[in-house]
Amino acid sequence: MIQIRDLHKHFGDLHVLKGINLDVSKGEVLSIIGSSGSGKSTLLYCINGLEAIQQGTVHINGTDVHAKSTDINKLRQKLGMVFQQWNSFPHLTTLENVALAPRIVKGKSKEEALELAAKQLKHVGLGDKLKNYPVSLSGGQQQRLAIARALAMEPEYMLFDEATSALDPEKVGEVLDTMRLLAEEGMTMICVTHEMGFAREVSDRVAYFHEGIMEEIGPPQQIFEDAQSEHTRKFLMNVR
Amino acid sequence: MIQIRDLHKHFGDLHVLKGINLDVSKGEVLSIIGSSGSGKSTLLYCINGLEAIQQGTVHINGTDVHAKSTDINKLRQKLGMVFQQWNSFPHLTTLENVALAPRIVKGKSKEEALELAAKQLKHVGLGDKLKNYPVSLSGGQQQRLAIARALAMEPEYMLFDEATSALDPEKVGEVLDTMRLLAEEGMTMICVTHEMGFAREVSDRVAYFHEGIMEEIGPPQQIFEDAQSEHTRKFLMNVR
Amino acid sequence: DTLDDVADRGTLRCGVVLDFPPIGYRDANNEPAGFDVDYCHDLAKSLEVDVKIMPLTWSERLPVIATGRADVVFGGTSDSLARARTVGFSIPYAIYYSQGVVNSKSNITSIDDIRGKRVAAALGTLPEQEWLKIAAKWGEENLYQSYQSENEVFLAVAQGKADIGLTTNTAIKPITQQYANLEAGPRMPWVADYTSIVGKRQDVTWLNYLNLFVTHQVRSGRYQELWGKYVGSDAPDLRIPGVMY
Amino acid sequence: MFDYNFHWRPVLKSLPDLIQAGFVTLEIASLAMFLGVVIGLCLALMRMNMKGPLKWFAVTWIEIARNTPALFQLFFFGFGLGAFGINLSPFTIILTGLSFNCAGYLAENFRGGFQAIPVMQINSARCLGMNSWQAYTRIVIPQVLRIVYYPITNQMVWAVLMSSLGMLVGFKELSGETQFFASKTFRVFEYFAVAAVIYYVIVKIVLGASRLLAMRLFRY
Amino acid sequence: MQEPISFFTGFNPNDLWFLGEAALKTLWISILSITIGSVMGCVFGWVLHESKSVAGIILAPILDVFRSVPLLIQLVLFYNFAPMVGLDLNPFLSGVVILTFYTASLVTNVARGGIESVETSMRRASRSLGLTYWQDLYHVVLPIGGRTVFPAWIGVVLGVMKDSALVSVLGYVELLKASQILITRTQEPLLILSIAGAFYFALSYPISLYASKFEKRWAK
Ligand SMILES: Nc1ncnc2c1ncn2[C@@H]1O[C@H](COP(=O)(O)OP(=O)(O)OP(=O)(O)O)[C@@H](O)[C@H]1O
Ligand SMILES: Nc1ncnc2c1ncn2[C@@H]1O[C@H](COP(=O)(O)OP(=O)(O)OP(=O)(O)O)[C@@H](O)[C@H]1O
Ligand SMILES: [Mg+2]
Ligand SMILES: [Mg+2]
Repeated sequence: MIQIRDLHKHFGDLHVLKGINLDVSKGEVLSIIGSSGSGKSTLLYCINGLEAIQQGTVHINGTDVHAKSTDINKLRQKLGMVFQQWNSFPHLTTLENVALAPRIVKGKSKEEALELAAKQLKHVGLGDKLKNYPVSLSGGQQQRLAIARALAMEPEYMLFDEATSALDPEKVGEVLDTMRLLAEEGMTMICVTHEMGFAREVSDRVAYFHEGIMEEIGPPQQIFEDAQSEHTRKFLMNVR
Repeated sequence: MIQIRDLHKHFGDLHVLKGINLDVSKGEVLSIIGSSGSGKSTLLYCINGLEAIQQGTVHINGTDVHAKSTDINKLRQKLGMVFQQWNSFPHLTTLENVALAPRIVKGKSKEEALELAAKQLKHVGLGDKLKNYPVSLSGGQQQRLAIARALAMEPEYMLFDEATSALDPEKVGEVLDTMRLLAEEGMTMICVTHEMGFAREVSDRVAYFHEGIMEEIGPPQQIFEDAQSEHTRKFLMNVR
Repeated sequence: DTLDDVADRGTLRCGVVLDFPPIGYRDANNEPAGFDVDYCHDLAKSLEVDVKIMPLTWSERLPVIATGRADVVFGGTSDSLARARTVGFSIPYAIYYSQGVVNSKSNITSIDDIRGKRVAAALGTLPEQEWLKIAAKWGEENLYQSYQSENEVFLAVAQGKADIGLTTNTAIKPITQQYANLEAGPRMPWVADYTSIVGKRQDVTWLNYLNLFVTHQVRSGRYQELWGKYVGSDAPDLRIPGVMY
Repeated sequence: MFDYNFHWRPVLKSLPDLIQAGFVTLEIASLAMFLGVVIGLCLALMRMNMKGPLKWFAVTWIEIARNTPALFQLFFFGFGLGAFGINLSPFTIILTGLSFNCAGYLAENFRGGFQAIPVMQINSARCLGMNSWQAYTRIVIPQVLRIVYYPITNQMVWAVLMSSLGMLVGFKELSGETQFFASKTFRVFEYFAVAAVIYYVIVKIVLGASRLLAMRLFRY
Repeated sequence: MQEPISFFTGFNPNDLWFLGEAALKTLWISILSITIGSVMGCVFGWVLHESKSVAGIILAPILDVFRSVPLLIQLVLFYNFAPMVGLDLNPFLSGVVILTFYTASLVTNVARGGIESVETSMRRASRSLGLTYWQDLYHVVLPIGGRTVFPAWIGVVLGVMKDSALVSVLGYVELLKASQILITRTQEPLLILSIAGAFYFALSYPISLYASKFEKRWAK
C-alpha cells in the first residue's frame, strides 16, 4: 500500500507539489491526468525517492521512503517504473537489458537472471527479439522492453510516466495493451497518462492534477462525465 | 492548374511512383493519405521539381516543370511548400525569415518586404512574434511561420507535407486552423496529411496512395465511408 | 659537495653539446663522440666512477648546472663574466676563435662584406652575443637569425637561408668538406674564446678539482693527443702571457 | 629543498619586450587562423563536392595536417623545403606551418558543420524560389558558421599555443623571445614562468573576445 | 698527426633501426602518459560533474592552466623546476609527468561530457530498478557515456601522441629528435623527414579512421 501525506516539493523557488494526500491500495489501478507542468512526473519521482521532498511523507508498505534509515535501493525493487523516453540500455541486448538488474541488484546467478528475463520478455510479446539490440527495436517495442525490465525485478507496484506519449500513434496500442494485461493480472499501477481512453477503461480511479494540487479524484465515469472542478472540465474538453 | 501525367519516379532500383495521373484545378483542396513510404512526399517533390522524374510530365499552369528550358526558380514562386520539419531558418528572426525570399528572389525593397512579411505573420497569428528567433517559438508557431513565409511569395498553390505530424498533439490544432483559413480564402492546396478529421472536413477530394500507386481518389465521404479498395479500408481502420 | 656526491653516486653526469663537430658530435652509429666527450670519460676515469653523457643544446648548458641536473658541462662554454654570475668556471681547457662559414655565392671575404647580409648563429653562443653588439651598431639586428644548433646554422647557410654562419675555427674544416658550397669565411673581430669547464658556482672544492684536472690533461700530453685527433694541428697554448690563472 | 635562488629582476626588466612579443604571437596566430579558415572552407567544399584530383588533394592535405605533429610540419616547411632550394624566412615558415595545420583541422570542422544542416533547410530555401547560390550563402553558410564558431575559437587558442613552436625554427614570437632572453641570462625558469603567464592571459583574452563577439553575432 | 675523422656520414640502413627505436620511444612515452592521464582525467571529470561547487573551484582552474599554456613552455618550465625541489628527473620522466597532466586536463572535459551525455531519464531508469549509485555509474554511465565520447577521447589520444614530439626539446630522443639528429649527420632532410612523417601517419591515421568508423556505427 502506498500512503502519501501532505507531500510538498520545491525546485528552488518553484513550488511544484503543494500538499498531496493519496492512498493507493493493493491491486488498484490509478490514472493521473493533468496538463503539462502540473507536477505529475514529479509525484512519481517522489514516490520512489528519485527526488527528495521538502515536507510530508511517503510510505510504501509502511516504510518511509524518505527516511534516512531506509535502504532506498532495496525499496525501489518493489517499485517498477517506466518513463516517457525510452531508456533501454543501448549497449545491451534486450535479454541482457532485462537480466542486468536481477543479476547485479538481486544477486541472482547468470542463468537464473537470463531465464527470468526471457520469461518477462515473452510476457510483453518480445519473445522473438531476445538477441536484438535496442536500436533495432521500434519505439513501442522499446517501451515494452522497459516494462519487461521493470517486471523482472518482481515489483509490487508499477509506476508509468506517460509511457506512450513519445510514440508514433500506430505504436501506442501495443504498449497500452501490455499495460492492460498487467492490470488484468492484478498489478498495482499508477499511470500518468494522456490516453483518456485507457484512463477510462482500465483505471479504478482517476486523479486530476492542476498546478501542483490534486484537484479531483474518483472513479473514471465520475471524472469524465461529472467532473466537479471547472479546471477538470476544461482540460477534458481540450484533450478530446 | 496542376496536371500530372503518367509520372514515374525511381530511387535507384526502388520504384517509388508508378504512373500517377492527377489534375488539381484552381481553388481545389486535395488531401493525400496513405501509409508511410507510399510515395506521398516524393510526389510533392516531383511537383515542384525538387526531385527529378524518370517518366511522364508535370505541368503547372501549362508549364512543364521538368523541361530543361523552364526557369524552375521562377516557377517555384507559384508553389508554396511547408514541410514536416526544419522549416524555419534558425539564424533569422521571424520577420526576416518571411522577408528574405521576397527581397532576394523577387527583388522587393527592404521596406516593402518587411511590410509584406509583417502582414503575412499577422495573417497566421504571429503578429506579436516579429522579433523572435525561431528557437523561442513552439513547434506549432514555427509551422505557422513556415506558412507565412510561403504566403509571402504570393503563391498560387500551397503544398503541405505532413505539416502537423512532428507537433505535440496540443499544437496540431493551431496549424490545422491556419490551413483551414487558407482553404476558406480559396487557396489551391495539396495536403499530405495523417489528420483524417482535417482531410474529411476541409478537402474537396481525398487521394489514397498505396505503394506508389494512387489507388483511390474521390470526395471525402466516398473515401471515408464507401472506399472501393481493400487497402483503403484497412488503412482507415488502423488510423482510427 | 659535488665531489662527494659524484663519488657517492658512482656516476658522473657530464653535459656535452653534440652539435659542435669535431668537439662534440654523433658518430655513424649515432653515439656521442668528440673532444669533449673524451674529456668526460677522462674526468670520470680520474674520479674512478662511471660516466653518463648528457646531450645538451647550447642554451641548456648553464641551466643544467644551475638547477643541478648535471655535475659538469664541457661544451665550448666561454668564461664570460656575465655567465660567471650564474655558474662557476674552471681554468680554460680549450681555446677557440670565432670564424664565419660562408655560402660560396655570398662573396664575403671580410667583416665589412657582411653588411646587408643575413647572419646566422646558434642560440645562446658567444658568437651570437658578440655579433649582436656589432649588428646593433650597424642597425642590422633584423638580418640576424638564431638557430637551435650549430648544425642547423650550417644547413641554413648551405640551403641559402643565410649568407654567413658564425662558428668556431675548429669546425670549419669538416664543414667545408661536407658541403660543397660552403667556404671558410673571415675571422671574427672579437677576442679568442677561452672555454672552461662549468660547475656549480658555490662549489669551490669541485671547481678546484676541475682546475687540477685541466692541468693534468696538459701535463700528461692527453690534451695535445685529443686535439690532434679531432682538430688536427698543434693544440693552442692555454696560458695567457703575463697573467696568472 | 630550494637550492636555487630566483632572480626576477632581469625578467621584469625585459617584461616590455616580452609583452611586445606576446603581440607578435597574437598577430601570427590571427594571421594563420585567417588563412586557415579560408583554406579550410575551400578544402571542406572540395572534399565534399569534388571528384578526382581536387578531392584527393584536399583529402591528402587534411589527413597529413591532422595525422602528423605540428612540429614535424614546421620542420618540413623549414629544412624539408630547403632541400628543394625553397627558402622561407622563419616568419613564413611558422605562418605556412600553422596555416597548413589549422586549415586541415578546420576543414573537418566545416565538413561536420555542413553535414549538420538538415537537407530540408536547403529544400525550404529552394522552394521559396532561391537559386542554389542564394540558398548556400543566405541559409547554409550562416548556420554553418554558427555551428563551427566554437571549434574555430578552440582552434584559435590552439594557434596561439602552437605558435610557440616558432622558438624551434628561430622565429621570435613570445617563446622565441623568451628563449633568447633566457639564453642570455640563463634564468630559464623565471623567464618561462613569465611567458607562461603571458600565454595564459592571451588565451583568456582570445576566449573572452570570442564570447563577446558571439553575443553580438548570434542572438538566437 | 692523424687525418681528422669524418664527422658526416651518409644515410645507412642502421639509421632506419635508429628511427624505429625512436618511434618505439614515442609510442612508449605516449602510452604511459595517455594511460595514467586518462585514468586521472576520468576521476577529475567525475569530481567536476558531481561537486560543481567545492572541488570545481580548486580543480577546474588548475586543469585550465594546462590547457592554456603551450605544452612546450610547460615542458621547459617543469624540466627546470623539478631539480629545484630536489627531484632528479630525466627528460623522459619530466615528459611523462607533463604529458600526463596535459592528457588529464583534456580527458577531464571529455569524461565530464561523457557523464553528462547520459540523460537523466536513463540514470533515473537504472536507479529505479534498484541499482546503487556506483552500479549505475559502472553498468550504465560508463558503457553508454563512454561510447558517446569515445571518438573525442581518441582525438585526445592522437593529439597527445603527436604532441609528444615536443619532449624532444628536453633532449629525449623520440622520433622527431632522432630524425633531427640524423638530418644533422646525413644532411638529407627530405628523406629523413619523409620517413618520420610516414611513421607518425602510420601510427595515427588508422586509429583516426577506426574512430570515425566507430562514430558512424553508433550515430544511428
Ligand atoms: N529538475 C528540475 N529542476 C527544476 N524544475 C523542475 C525540475 N523538474 C521539473 N521541474 C518543474 O516542475 C514542474 C512540474 O514538472 P513535472 O515534470 O512534474 O510536470 P508534469 O506534470 O509531469 O508535466 P508533463 O506532462 O509535461 O510531463 C514544471 O514546472 C517543471 O518545469
Ligand atoms: N532520397 C531518397 N533516396 C532513396 N530513397 C528514397 C529517397 N527519398 C525517399 N525514398 C524512398 O522512397 C519511398 C517513398 O518515400 P516518401 O518519403 O515519398 O514516402 P511517404 O509516403 O512520404 O512516407 P511518410 O509518410 O513516412 O513521409 C520510401 O521507400 C523511401 O525510403
Ligand atoms: Mg511529466
Ligand atoms: Mg513523407
